[in-house]
Amino acid sequence: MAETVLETSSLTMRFGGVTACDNVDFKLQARELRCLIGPNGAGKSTFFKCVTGLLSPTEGNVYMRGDEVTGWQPHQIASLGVGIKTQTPNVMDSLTVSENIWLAARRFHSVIDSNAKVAEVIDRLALGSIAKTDLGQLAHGERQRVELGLVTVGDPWLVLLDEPAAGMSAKDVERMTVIIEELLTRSAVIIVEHDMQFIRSIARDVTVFHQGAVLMEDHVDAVMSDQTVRNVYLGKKA
Amino acid sequence: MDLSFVILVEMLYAVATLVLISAGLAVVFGMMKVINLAHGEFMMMGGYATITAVNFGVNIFVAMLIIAPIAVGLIGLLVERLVIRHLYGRLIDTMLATWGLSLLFVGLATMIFGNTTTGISTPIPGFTVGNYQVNGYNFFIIVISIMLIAGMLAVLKGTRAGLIARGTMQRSDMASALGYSPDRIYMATFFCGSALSGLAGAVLAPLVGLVPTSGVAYIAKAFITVVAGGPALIAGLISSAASFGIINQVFAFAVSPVIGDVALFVTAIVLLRLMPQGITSRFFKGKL
Amino acid sequence: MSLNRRNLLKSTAALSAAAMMPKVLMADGHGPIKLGSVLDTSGGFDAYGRPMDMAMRLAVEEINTGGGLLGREVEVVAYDTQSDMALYTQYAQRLTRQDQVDVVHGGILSASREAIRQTLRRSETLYFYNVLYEGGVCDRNIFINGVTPAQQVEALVPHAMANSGPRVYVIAADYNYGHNTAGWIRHYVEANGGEIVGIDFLPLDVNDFGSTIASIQTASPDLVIAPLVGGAHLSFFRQWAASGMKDRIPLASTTMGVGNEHKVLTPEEGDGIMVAYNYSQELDTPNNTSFKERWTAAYGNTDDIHEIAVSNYQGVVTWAEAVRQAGSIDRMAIIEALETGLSIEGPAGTVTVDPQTHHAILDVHLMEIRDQGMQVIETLPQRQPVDVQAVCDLGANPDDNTQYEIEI
Amino acid sequence: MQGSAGKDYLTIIVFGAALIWLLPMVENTYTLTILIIYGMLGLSLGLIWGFGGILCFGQGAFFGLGAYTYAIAAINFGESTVPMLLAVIIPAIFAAILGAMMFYGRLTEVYLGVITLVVTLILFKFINSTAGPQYVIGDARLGGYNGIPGFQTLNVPGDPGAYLWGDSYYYVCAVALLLVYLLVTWLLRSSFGRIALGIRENETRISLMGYDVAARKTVLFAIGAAIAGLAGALFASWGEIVTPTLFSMAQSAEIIIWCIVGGLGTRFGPILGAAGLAYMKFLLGQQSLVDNTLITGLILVLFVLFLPKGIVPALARFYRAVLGNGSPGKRKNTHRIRRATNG
Repeated sequence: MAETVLETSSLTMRFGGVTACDNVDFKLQARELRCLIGPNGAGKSTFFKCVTGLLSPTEGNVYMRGDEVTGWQPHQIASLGVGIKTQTPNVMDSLTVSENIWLAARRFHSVIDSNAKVAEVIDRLALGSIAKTDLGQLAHGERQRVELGLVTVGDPWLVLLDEPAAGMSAKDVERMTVIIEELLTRSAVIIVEHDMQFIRSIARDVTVFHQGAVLMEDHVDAVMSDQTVRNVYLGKKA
Repeated sequence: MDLSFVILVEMLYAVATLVLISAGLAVVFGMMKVINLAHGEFMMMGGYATITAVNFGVNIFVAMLIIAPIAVGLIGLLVERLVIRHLYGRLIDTMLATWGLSLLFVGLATMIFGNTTTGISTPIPGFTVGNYQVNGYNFFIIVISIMLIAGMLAVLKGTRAGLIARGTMQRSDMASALGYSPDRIYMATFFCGSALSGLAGAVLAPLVGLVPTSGVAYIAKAFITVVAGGPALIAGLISSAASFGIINQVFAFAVSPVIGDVALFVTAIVLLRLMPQGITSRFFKGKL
Repeated sequence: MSLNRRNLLKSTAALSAAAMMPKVLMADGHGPIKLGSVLDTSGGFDAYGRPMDMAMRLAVEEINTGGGLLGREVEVVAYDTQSDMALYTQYAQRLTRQDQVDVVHGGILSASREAIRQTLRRSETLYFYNVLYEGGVCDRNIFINGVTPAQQVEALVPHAMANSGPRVYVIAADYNYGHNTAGWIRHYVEANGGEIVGIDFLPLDVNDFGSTIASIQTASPDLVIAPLVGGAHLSFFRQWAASGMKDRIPLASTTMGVGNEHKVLTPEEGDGIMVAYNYSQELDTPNNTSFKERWTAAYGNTDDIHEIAVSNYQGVVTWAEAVRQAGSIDRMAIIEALETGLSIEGPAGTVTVDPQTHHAILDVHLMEIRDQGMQVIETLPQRQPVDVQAVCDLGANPDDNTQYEIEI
Repeated sequence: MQGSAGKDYLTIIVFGAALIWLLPMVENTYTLTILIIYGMLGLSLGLIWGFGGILCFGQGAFFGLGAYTYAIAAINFGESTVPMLLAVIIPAIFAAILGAMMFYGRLTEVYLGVITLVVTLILFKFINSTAGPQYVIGDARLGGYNGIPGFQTLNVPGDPGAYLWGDSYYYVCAVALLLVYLLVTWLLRSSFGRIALGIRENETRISLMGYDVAARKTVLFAIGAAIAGLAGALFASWGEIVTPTLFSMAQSAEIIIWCIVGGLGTRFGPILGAAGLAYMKFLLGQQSLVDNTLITGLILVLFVLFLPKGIVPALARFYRAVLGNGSPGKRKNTHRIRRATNG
């Protein structure tokens, strides 16, 4: 029986009269991969923000490795050893790739170890040729890859990715899949995603959001064939 | 009893003054997300336009309500074409450039008009309430402010231009999507904003002595009022002007005018700490 | 109303051209005597500073036309301090070290005077501060010829109270000058059997007097005395008139008109305000008439002449007279000449140096503002600076170097 | 990168020493001293704005606070060592409190500007209205509008009779600026400085990495204030008077203009901008043809429009275009030159 690394109980977030996240109970085991899907406005991004501390939930609790972290700031959550990638690319455009990664490494390592860590990550993500280039000058796929490097450099035990495959070429997505598979040997991973192709290629368990609440939670194949899900999500999409 | 009436009038007057001095800045900020730090100097120029016109024998009300706004509006148009339009989308840079403009205008006014305090006298006599004399011109300013707000509401709600303006305030890319040239909208907005600044300066000119550096006194208060008001143009203007004006006067009467000003500034800090996006980001959401 | 820049430039050019002429004639190996000047001729205080600069240049031109001093020409070394206190110290250093001037005239605000006074004392450069101020400076290196609060207030208060009544309300500018003057007003009001019913201190940038005017009405005094300073405070007189108070409670002031503010107010706003100064353009004396003619010849009109411009003029004349009497430009010789109780005839009347305080004994004129002019009602000849005399005796303590807060 | 650090410090020291030695041949030391003090003030804002992305509209407040702290303490102690230290510490503490309030409140950009502006205005108003005799700290009257004159100026530590003034004061200030410059250089090379740069570039990302952004900004803000406070104390000792104009909007505005003109994101730019513009103002005081305010304003407008990155980065770019070889060591410095505040 694996340890539970993330748990929410009755997590609720209201904006004025709108309930974006409604009584969500959620559990994630160590080294588990979970995809969150759902139509636009289903509440998956709000859920993501409540968990990562970008938003403070109206009601309910968030636990990480058994400790309550409800309402913590993002930097406090990240300090626990949680890697977070937001929806839009969040990188330092006028710093170089290696400087970006160094900053992330420095949070968990000494200066000397950080330098070593940077070399290791650049090697692992095959970023060697662009290591000294400013991020602002890179293509979208490369920047996404660098951001993934930032997220994983601290050896997190939980990784939260909001739409990692958005706007990527097929080749980039393929590479991303490999990286995620490799991540799973050490961390639990949550992916918020639209791209069904991508989800099919990596996913095992999927949580479907609808109108702020969890509609269903099952293996990806079961979800895909479920009629209700097809109606609310796939049906609309098609 | 008489004193409380006087205090009430002074409070209304303080709120009205804040509305008046902030309106031009608010329009430009609300529509274009540009903080015009030369706003105070636009007011100063409105004052000088009025005084110059009156010295040429123009009726004072014509000078204040027509000549000054148009003159300053045209200066604003010139500024928009020469400077501001190159800086759209760069909030800090526009602030710095308009700051430079404000120094430039102070220098120009000094060279043209000299640094001597000038002014004109108020065209409205004072009147008596019980044992107190009240400055009749205060009422004029209150009335002008109310008309200003009403006018802005009417334009925004009732006209085609207002509709476009509201659209632009919500989404700056809306107007161009609907086929209106953003360039022309910005030009028009800056003209209107400048004209409002000119009007404010003109209307206040008879109360205060005018020197080229007069604008400095207004810009800080106007800036704070607009930013504290938040995204909704008119509701923000009224709500923050009301909070600041009333607090300012309460403390001015209870302690001294200095403490009144300090209380205003402290309130601003507290307000912004509690509501970092301004009053209307929390209340009056979605209003104008 | 406003100063015509082009005229000023033209006349300044003319002045310097005139100053160039005798240079050739007077070349005697000594070179010119250097007069340093630091004044705010731009920035917020230039309404005070620019006419002072014009007056100083006029005085020097007249000295040079009359053959200079000790057979030498007087050369002006002037810096514009741009209403910035930091520039005062900077230019004072430059005047004493680089230009090595023989005397410095200048400084407008008390803060600017205090910024340079020590520098000039340390470098043993004679200093003339020619502005009305709050009093109390006691330093053998400095000579001051502006009226002090006691000289003004002692004359103004009884006169104003006689024209109104014993209950007095004071609204003063919130800085040293205002506080000191308010103290003297209280002293003389009480000495004349009156009573202070309220005192408000207003910072120099306050320009909305609604609440103040209401408080005054609540106290309902017989007289309001307003030592207010600067452009923002001018609004008080306007708002006072606009609320109709002018016809109910008489006003007096110790500062109104120093920078020609009364020419900005309309007759309806300004008429009737009681003031007391050393100078008025309306002063009907041969000296003043001739001074105004010479000023007009140099600058085109008399618009800019005001109290402290005349003080500055009289300061330069006093210094020149002392140089003549000393027969030397040695600092101590000049100081000793001045300490003989030297006096000159200026546009505002006789100005005598008070050896004990290095302040001036001068005529104070009680005046009333009428039709944008200051009509003299009564002249009180040769008033002593009794406030400074009470604390300062340079004869007994020549090394004194303080600005006293005068206990009243 | 580590290897070049020692060489960089050495270069700075050699160039600094050469400038300190050469400048007095061009201009008198008294004027140079104030240019150096303004340079330090410019550097204080250049640090927090150019490298931390914090646009402070009230840097003058810390300058004034340092100057007043020094003046008040000097009157009370009659010796200058403790006052100097206080003049650094008190503005830093004040900034830490103010900064914590702003940064933990997640205020950004304009709102930050408004708060710093308002705090400056409050201080200005307060100091301006302290003319009455009741405003005393120890033996020091605050003096209101007229300020505080007549306090002990800088002396050799421990010997109140040995004043440092004239040429020696110039060398004290120049060495102080050199030390501050080295300190800033060291800070920017340290992890703290590199993270600060990251914060300037992308606050969210840095906080998602697990750094406490608010705490780090607060510390940087306080360091900037400490430097401004030191400049203020040196200014007080130079001018022998402190007045409320130190707290004025105009003073704060000037500091911002220095940074813009000199170049943000560089260490030398703000110093050059400050010294250059202050010297220009000083020279302009000797003419009366054109109003000086007008010229200052015009310069600001023209720079924002045509040279928004400032002189030093422009020169650096020019230098690279003509002579540069684009080696990694060279471009290491260039990415620090970008403006953080646009957009």
